[in-house]
Amino acid sequence: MNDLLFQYLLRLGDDSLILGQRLCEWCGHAPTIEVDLSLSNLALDLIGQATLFLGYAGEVESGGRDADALAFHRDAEDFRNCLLVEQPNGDFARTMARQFLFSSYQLALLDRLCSSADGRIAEIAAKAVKEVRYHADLAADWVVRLGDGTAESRGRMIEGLDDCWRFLDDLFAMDDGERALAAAGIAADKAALRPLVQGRVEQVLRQATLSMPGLPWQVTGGRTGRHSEHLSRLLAEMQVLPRAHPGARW
Amino acid sequence: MNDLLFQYLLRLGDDSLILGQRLCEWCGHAPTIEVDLSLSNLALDLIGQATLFLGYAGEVESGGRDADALAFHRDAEDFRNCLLVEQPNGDFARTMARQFLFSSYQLALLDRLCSSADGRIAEIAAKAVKEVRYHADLAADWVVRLGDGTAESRGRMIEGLDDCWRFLDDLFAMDDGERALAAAGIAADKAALRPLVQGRVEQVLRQATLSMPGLPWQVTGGRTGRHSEHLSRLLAEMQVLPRAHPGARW
Amino acid sequence: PALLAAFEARVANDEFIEPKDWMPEAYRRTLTRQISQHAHSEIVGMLPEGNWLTRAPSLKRKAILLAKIQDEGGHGLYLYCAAETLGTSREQMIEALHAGKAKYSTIFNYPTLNWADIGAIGWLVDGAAIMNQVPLQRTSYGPYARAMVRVCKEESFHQRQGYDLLLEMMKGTPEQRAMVQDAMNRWWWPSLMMFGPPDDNSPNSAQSIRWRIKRETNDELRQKFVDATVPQAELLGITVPDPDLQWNEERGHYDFGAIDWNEFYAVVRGEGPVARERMKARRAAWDEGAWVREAAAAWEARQAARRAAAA
Amino acid sequence: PALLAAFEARVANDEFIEPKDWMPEAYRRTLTRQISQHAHSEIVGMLPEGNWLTRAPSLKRKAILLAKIQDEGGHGLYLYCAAETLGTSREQMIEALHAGKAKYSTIFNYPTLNWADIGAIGWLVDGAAIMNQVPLQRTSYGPYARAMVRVCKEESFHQRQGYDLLLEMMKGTPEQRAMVQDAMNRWWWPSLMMFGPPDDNSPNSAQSIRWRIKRETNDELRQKFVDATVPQAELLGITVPDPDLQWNEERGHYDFGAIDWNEFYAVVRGEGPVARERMKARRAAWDEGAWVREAAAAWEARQAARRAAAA
Repeated sequence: MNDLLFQYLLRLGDDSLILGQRLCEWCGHAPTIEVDLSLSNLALDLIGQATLFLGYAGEVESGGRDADALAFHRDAEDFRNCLLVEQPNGDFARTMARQFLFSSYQLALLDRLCSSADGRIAEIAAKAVKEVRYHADLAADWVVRLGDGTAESRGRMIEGLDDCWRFLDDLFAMDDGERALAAAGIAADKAALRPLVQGRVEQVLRQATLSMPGLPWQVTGGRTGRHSEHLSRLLAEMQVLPRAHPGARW
Repeated sequence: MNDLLFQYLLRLGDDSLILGQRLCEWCGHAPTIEVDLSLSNLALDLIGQATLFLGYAGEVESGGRDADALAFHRDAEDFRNCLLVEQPNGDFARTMARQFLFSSYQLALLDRLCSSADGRIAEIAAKAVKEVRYHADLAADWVVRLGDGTAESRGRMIEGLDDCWRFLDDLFAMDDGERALAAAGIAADKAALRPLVQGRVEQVLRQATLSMPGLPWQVTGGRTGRHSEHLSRLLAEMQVLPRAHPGARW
Repeated sequence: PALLAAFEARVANDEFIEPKDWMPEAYRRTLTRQISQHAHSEIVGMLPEGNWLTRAPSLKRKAILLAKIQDEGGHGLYLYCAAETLGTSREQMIEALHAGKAKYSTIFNYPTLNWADIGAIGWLVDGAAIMNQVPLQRTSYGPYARAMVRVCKEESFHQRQGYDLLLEMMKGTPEQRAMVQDAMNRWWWPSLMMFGPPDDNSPNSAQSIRWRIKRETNDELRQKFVDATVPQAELLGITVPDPDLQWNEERGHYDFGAIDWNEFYAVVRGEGPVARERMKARRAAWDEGAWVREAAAAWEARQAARRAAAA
Repeated sequence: PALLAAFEARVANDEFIEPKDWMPEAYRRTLTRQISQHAHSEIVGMLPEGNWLTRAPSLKRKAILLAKIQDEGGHGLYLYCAAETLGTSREQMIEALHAGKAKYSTIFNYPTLNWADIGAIGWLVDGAAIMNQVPLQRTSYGPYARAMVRVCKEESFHQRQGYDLLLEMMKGTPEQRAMVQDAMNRWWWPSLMMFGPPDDNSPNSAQSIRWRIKRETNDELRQKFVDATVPQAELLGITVPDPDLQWNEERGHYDFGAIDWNEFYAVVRGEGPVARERMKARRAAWDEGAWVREAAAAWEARQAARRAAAA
């Protein structure tokens, strides 16, 4: 069970870590100072969540790895984040489309994990769910504003959503291990979450005067370490110092 | 003298390595297939020169480091390339402006090094000078074509040259060590090369119907390891595998 | 009809058809589609390998990979030239690709995820390409056949280099060996799909074979590839990710498991894992390079005018 | 003239001038320039640190740096607001920056080359900024003075964090210690330049001091900074890159070497080592974000119209 729990915590922590890292790339380059600050806020929350989940993962593993070791000394194929969060920022519409889908999912997930049978998970989720409620609202606001803004912003938002739509199955993917954890009341049953998330997404898209894209061929594999070409590049940048100076403390 | 020679060989090798690496970034993304192939050609030549110069540097150092160790296991501050070659590609005009200035410089340098008192340097230079003559001609052709092409290409070429013009002093910078090597007939006296290069550059710009930009405040430091913000990012990407897998052979 | 009969007779006689010769419109159309598709594959195929070029782990490997990708660009170039002899310009072909009207090999819609993928592409993808292309050296259209001679020679070289890269990695650390197996796991099935749909679902095959545009069926070539590749995998010391794979003494061939044709058709539809990225990259290169092509053309025109004025 | 006299009396009496109060045009202009320049510095100052945000070597350091840059954005925001109370809009100020008409602190035209630079910026650059800004908490213009109270509090916190980062690195590997020394070598002189030209070449100082827009001269502040910082460098165990630096018992201050004012004026002219990059990055962010701002404005307008129609 411990290895299943470890894997599950990696999935939770890596999602937050990788999306937080992506949002860091916006820093200093956003369309307005206000947007810059709100993206930093999201990134800070996500890095904080990653620190808690990966820290706990390290404890469960009991192999002497802490959150930093897990964040900075694993190769791409050992990361367990979903494909959606590792996708490049693209323009602001694409970033918000990605954020909207991920935060809507994460909100439903954490909401459920607040009553996890694992006390530590429940505790982290209780803290994080408040943050993520704000993320989901903020991203939804932008989906509406851009979708129902100008012709250009609408086109970009449609394109942004289109870019993300291939990765929905991957977001909700569960393996037998995770199902076992869900049966034990530790993990959430993602299949049960999906209609909830879908309902929320439909509602916001309606408000944005956008229609739900059809589901194209789905790309999956994030949860088992089969990522896109983007993750290894993201990691090369993120991990460069700890890799170049093994053993150094910062 | 050996350490001076080692440092000098790093300067020669790193220039070729870093510019070759930059040109690799174009691969598959150039304006035409023909251009793609010619940029690959340049990159191949430069990587080859780097292999020879750094290989010889490793021998001179006699510390057990070969060309790969020098290329993949040094930090940015240990690189000795000029600032010009590490600048980002920008658009094709900027890439060609950079190439034109560097190849014009490198051609004059290698031409001189063909008669270096150090036999190995003379040998490598004799091979490389033929390649670089082609590079310099190719880049000059593009400077002319873009400078004297359309209004847009002209504007871009002017901007590209402007971007590079801050780095000319750095290109020709010499320290006491290099002056000692030059006095011994091993290195080239870059101060003596400068008017030659300048004459060639002026001639091509005239042909391109462009005027010589004035010399703005010069940024220097490449030869002593004070680089721009770009080099450490370039190296993070280039070195990622050898850094993540120390000791592995490929 | 007399022309057609003469044409068919020449083809049946294994003579080469040349650009100025009369040919049926359907032959011209089919060949143009096939050659341009092949050219597109070479050009799009530069991208998955280019993804690791800046991260090649040694100077030697970087140079080898660079030269290889350059060869692919070269193949693309003379395949476009061969197709142009049939009356369609390179620009038209490229625009058809970018508009999603022309296809390219499904294999290049899969991502390259670790350095061993570079070896796997050489070994498996170029290997499969060679199986497809060797017979085309004797195809009925002269310019295409001659292009294929050069392409096949270089591809064989690439295949050996790819295999060599993997051999070297298999001698390395456990992580390196795991990379090789991981690459095999991801590239095996897509490589089998490179031979196209099964024969009972391959509508154009019969006519193409009659016209010597194709000389063996998809399933025949696929079987050849499996038979040649499995022993090489054993030599490497990696596992073929197919539990149903086994030698069939009676057939004198390997039996292998069912291919996921749903995936294949999705990829053909343009929904492959990285299809969007590949097309975006190609369109961006083309669109962002427009001003360069225009400048070069303007400059050439001005030079020509000057020469004319001077004459 | 009566207004002017009353104004001068209030300022001399250390009272705050508020947005609605009468003020001389030159006062308004000087303040607008100074506050907007300060706001621009905060925003441009996000870039050199942002350069290492994606490469921060631990999760804790990444979070600290992110929060710090966020604070700077926040400072920029309320400084723009303070400047707007003087009658210039944020857009106008930003456009002046992008057109090269408005300045920002010379220090942000230097590159960040290793992780210790993040510590050095906190310690030296924020340290110098605090020296400049602490007196401004009592400046004559109310909104500016109040903004400075908050800014100074946060900057002090950043300075301690920066110093702490360097202390941690000095406890580390030889490479880490070398990075700290290297950062010191590169940031020391530009930090001294942050206080502006020497007093005998600082044209606006006298009036600014009379108006309490400035409360100490450049050279006074620079000396204060040197006196405060040298002992901190000793505590860290690094060398100040100035052979002429020594304690002057008689003056009760450190003597220090000559500043390269040629470099300073080149940087002021916009020719600093990374000035082009900084301005390109800011312009790109602004230009590429135009469609977002337009969309938000269009949506707001439509909502307002709907609300009006519903009322």
